[in-house]
Amino acid sequence: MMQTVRNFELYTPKLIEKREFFSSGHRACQGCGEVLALRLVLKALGRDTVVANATGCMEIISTPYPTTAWEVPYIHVAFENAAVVASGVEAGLKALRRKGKIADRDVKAVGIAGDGGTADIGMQALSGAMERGHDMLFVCLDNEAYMNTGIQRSSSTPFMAATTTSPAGTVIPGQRTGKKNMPEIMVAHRVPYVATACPSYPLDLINKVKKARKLKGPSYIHVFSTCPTGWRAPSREAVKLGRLAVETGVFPLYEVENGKYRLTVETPEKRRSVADYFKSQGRFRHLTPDQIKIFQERVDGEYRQLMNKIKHSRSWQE
Amino acid sequence: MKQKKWPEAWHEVTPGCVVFAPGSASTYKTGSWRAQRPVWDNKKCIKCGICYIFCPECCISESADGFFAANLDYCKGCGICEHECWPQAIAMVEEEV
Amino acid sequence: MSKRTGMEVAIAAAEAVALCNIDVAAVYPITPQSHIAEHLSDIVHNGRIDAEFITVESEHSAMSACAGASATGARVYTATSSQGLILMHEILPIVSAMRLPVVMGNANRALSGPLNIWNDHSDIMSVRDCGWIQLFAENGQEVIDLTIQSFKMAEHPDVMLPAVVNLDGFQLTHMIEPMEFPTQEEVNRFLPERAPFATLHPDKPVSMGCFNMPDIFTETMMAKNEALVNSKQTILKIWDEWEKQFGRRYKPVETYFSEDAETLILTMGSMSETASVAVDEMRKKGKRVGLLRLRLWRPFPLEELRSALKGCKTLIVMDRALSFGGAGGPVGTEIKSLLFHDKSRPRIVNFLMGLGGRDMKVEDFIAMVERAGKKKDETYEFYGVRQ
Amino acid sequence: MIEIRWHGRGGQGAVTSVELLALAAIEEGKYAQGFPAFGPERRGAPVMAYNRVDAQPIRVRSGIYQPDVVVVLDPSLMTLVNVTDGIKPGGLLIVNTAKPQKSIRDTLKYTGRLATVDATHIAREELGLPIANTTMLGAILKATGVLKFASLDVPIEERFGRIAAKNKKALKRAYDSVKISK
Repeated sequence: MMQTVRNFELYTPKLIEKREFFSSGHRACQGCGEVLALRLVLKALGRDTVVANATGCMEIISTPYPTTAWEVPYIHVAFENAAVVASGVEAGLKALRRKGKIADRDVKAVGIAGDGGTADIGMQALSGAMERGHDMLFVCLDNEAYMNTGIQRSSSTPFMAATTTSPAGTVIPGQRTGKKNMPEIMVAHRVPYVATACPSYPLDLINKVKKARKLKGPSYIHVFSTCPTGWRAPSREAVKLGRLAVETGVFPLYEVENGKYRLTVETPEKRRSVADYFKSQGRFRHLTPDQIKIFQERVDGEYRQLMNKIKHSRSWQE
Repeated sequence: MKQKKWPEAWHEVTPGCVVFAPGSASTYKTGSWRAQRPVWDNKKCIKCGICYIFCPECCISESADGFFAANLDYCKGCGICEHECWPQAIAMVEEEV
Repeated sequence: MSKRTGMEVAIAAAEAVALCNIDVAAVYPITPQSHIAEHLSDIVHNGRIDAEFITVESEHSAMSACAGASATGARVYTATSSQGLILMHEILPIVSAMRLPVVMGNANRALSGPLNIWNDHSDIMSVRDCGWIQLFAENGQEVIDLTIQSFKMAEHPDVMLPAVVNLDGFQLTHMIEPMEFPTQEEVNRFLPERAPFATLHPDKPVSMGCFNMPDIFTETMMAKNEALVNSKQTILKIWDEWEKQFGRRYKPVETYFSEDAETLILTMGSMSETASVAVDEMRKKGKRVGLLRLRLWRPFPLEELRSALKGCKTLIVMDRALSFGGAGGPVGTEIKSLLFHDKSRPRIVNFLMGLGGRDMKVEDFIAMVERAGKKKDETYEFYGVRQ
Repeated sequence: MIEIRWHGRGGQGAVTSVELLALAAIEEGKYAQGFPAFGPERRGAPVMAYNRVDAQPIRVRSGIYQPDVVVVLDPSLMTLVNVTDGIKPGGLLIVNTAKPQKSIRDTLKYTGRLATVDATHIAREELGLPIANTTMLGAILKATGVLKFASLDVPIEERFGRIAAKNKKALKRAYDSVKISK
């Protein structure tokens, strides 16, 4: 079954938008999964887009004055406010369009931030923007720690992962808490479209962004973005690690339309062990077999919970 | 001789540091970051484009004959294309010192 | 001359904003600013102006939403006070660095802690160095006039900087008093449509908020400073235009009986009116006392201050904020440093007064002038503090 | 310049009265201020509000400490708050009460000018509510002569819309029935 999915992905690149909206010459690390995700997101969004980006890796690698890697209109203000800057952009464009001061064309405001700019410091602004119902998309490029400042833990860092502020100590083995479930928080805001995605599944990611782009109202996409530098993994495995996260059920790919959950990329019936996913990542290297077992149980539990939602959830429009 | 920077003087700074040239990051050549380069064996290539779609540098493109190649001005040599290439048509080759 | 209308000043501020036909407002409620937010939302919800009113979840987001909206080319307004202002502090220097002409009303209120909702200037002084045009209103009429003027100042192609109109919390915001409103036609004639130099639109993609490496940051800071310093010329020009059209004259430093004064009081904001009554009383007794009111705080009007100080022997700077552990009040400290090289500079006495809503009566101003006359040195002093 | 201090309880509309009085004065071409005692008082708490009225522009922005007129909206405040505090020699105290003036004077140990009116009773009859704030304005106009009676028309109409007529009637009754003594 997995094989068919992979084949499907393999033969689709030629169908994908050729135009790039993020130029070469950006300063991202070798094998950066986040900039790959960003590149695909922008392809799906197309030219009629305004991006409000949070401070972070994608900001720093793209816009050292006087140059920019962005080919769509772009604004960066600060770290914690990408969502509300995007909502300001949306309001500005809406008012100017209504008043005939700009072309009468549909331009989407999109907020983009890393996991810190989404789940931690950016949470309040995001919650406000989603609750107010702006016609905007918010994309979280989640690489599971504060990579820009040197790999410090965030609330999106997985359980027991080692970062520079959750080191693998003799007393405390890395991150003490589990990953915050951002998509669930967004669903609780009754955001009409919430999805998870991963650039290792480019077609799935692009389809979801396009869906969100088309929708009138707020939408949220949480993109799992591998960070070879922060995860202490080989650059060339950036795409593979994303695939493993999905195949192990560590990061399932699903979407929630009006409260109705649906798995968009099937996980193999017998999910791979999390140990396979950990193997090439330095941040999990300290884990003992017992600890890996605990992690596996957590993943199994969360996966079961998700499957329950997929089975039982109903659209609030029904 | 050292090349003149732009903007040089304070009055040359654009108001608000707005950049009016989209995609101008491409003036910076990241190819110098590379220790290994990808080399395509077109005999094995099935022209699927997976290398193109997974390139974080947006530097792999399709030529008129349907084969793919990386723009070495930008390729940082991450090796994703080699790792992801299904028919194993790409090899990473050490850059000459 | 149009008829005087009685109205609460906060409501008048919102009405002035409406006359400017804004496109977007993002305001978070806070005492004593809330009546501005309430009335502005009322204006929008009743379709009196065609604008988006964003009910943000914090002041930080208010300023952030303003930045985003202003970057699209929209005319944008927000209002805040005290804690709200310092919550948006992070975004203030960014907005000015991005040259976004956001206009803000600030209902001056003391900073916590301890919590105090009443009037002083510690809020605005704590964000003094953010690169905004900073104006102080004395009464309701000035709140209307300065609000309308500041859109023109901020959006002027020679300026492109954000502007804040300070109105004393409660003393002005909650005061019902007579004011004259310009008509919509008059405002339309005075205030042109905004013509932004760059906007966020796919027809011409630009990148805003690019970061600076050390090799360019100093030049950028210099450019920003020059823009604010030079904005004074445009501000003066706009005040001339205002006078021509509406007959009311605005100057960076207002003077009252200053020509022959040996002692000058320097105030900001609404207390100046009470101080002017004190000057009248002292003049009646033959004392050569006058009043200076600093209306323009940033850019600082040094030449205007200098010429107003000619012949003055004692300058009493009344600060409604203080720099803890520093050289006194921010205004006193700054004026001392600006006049440091002037050979004929007056003796400068700095009082910290009117903090957190402590009422200042006519007698208090007279008492401060008397105290200044007896004071031997130039150290700062708390006025009216219980010992 | 005439300075007025109002005593009421949060929710009794002292601020509305102050606003109406200021608006009426401005309507008449005079200058006026109307402002509450700035604070966090909630419904039921004793509150104060102020007016200044003058033919000249008003420049003083401090609080009012020596009022020409003190208005007491709620008679129960008289034993709780020192309502006559700072009242000017020759000043006027206006109280909403049904009691005889002697009893007020005794309670407050007050010998100055006094005006009383049973505004609560009038309000209950005319408006169906024991809210005396606008009704009291009638007594003030009569007792102080600070404004023309008709100057309140526009502010009352703008404020109360379809119940403006009832308010005006209550005002007029207070105007006619207020008892003033030296």
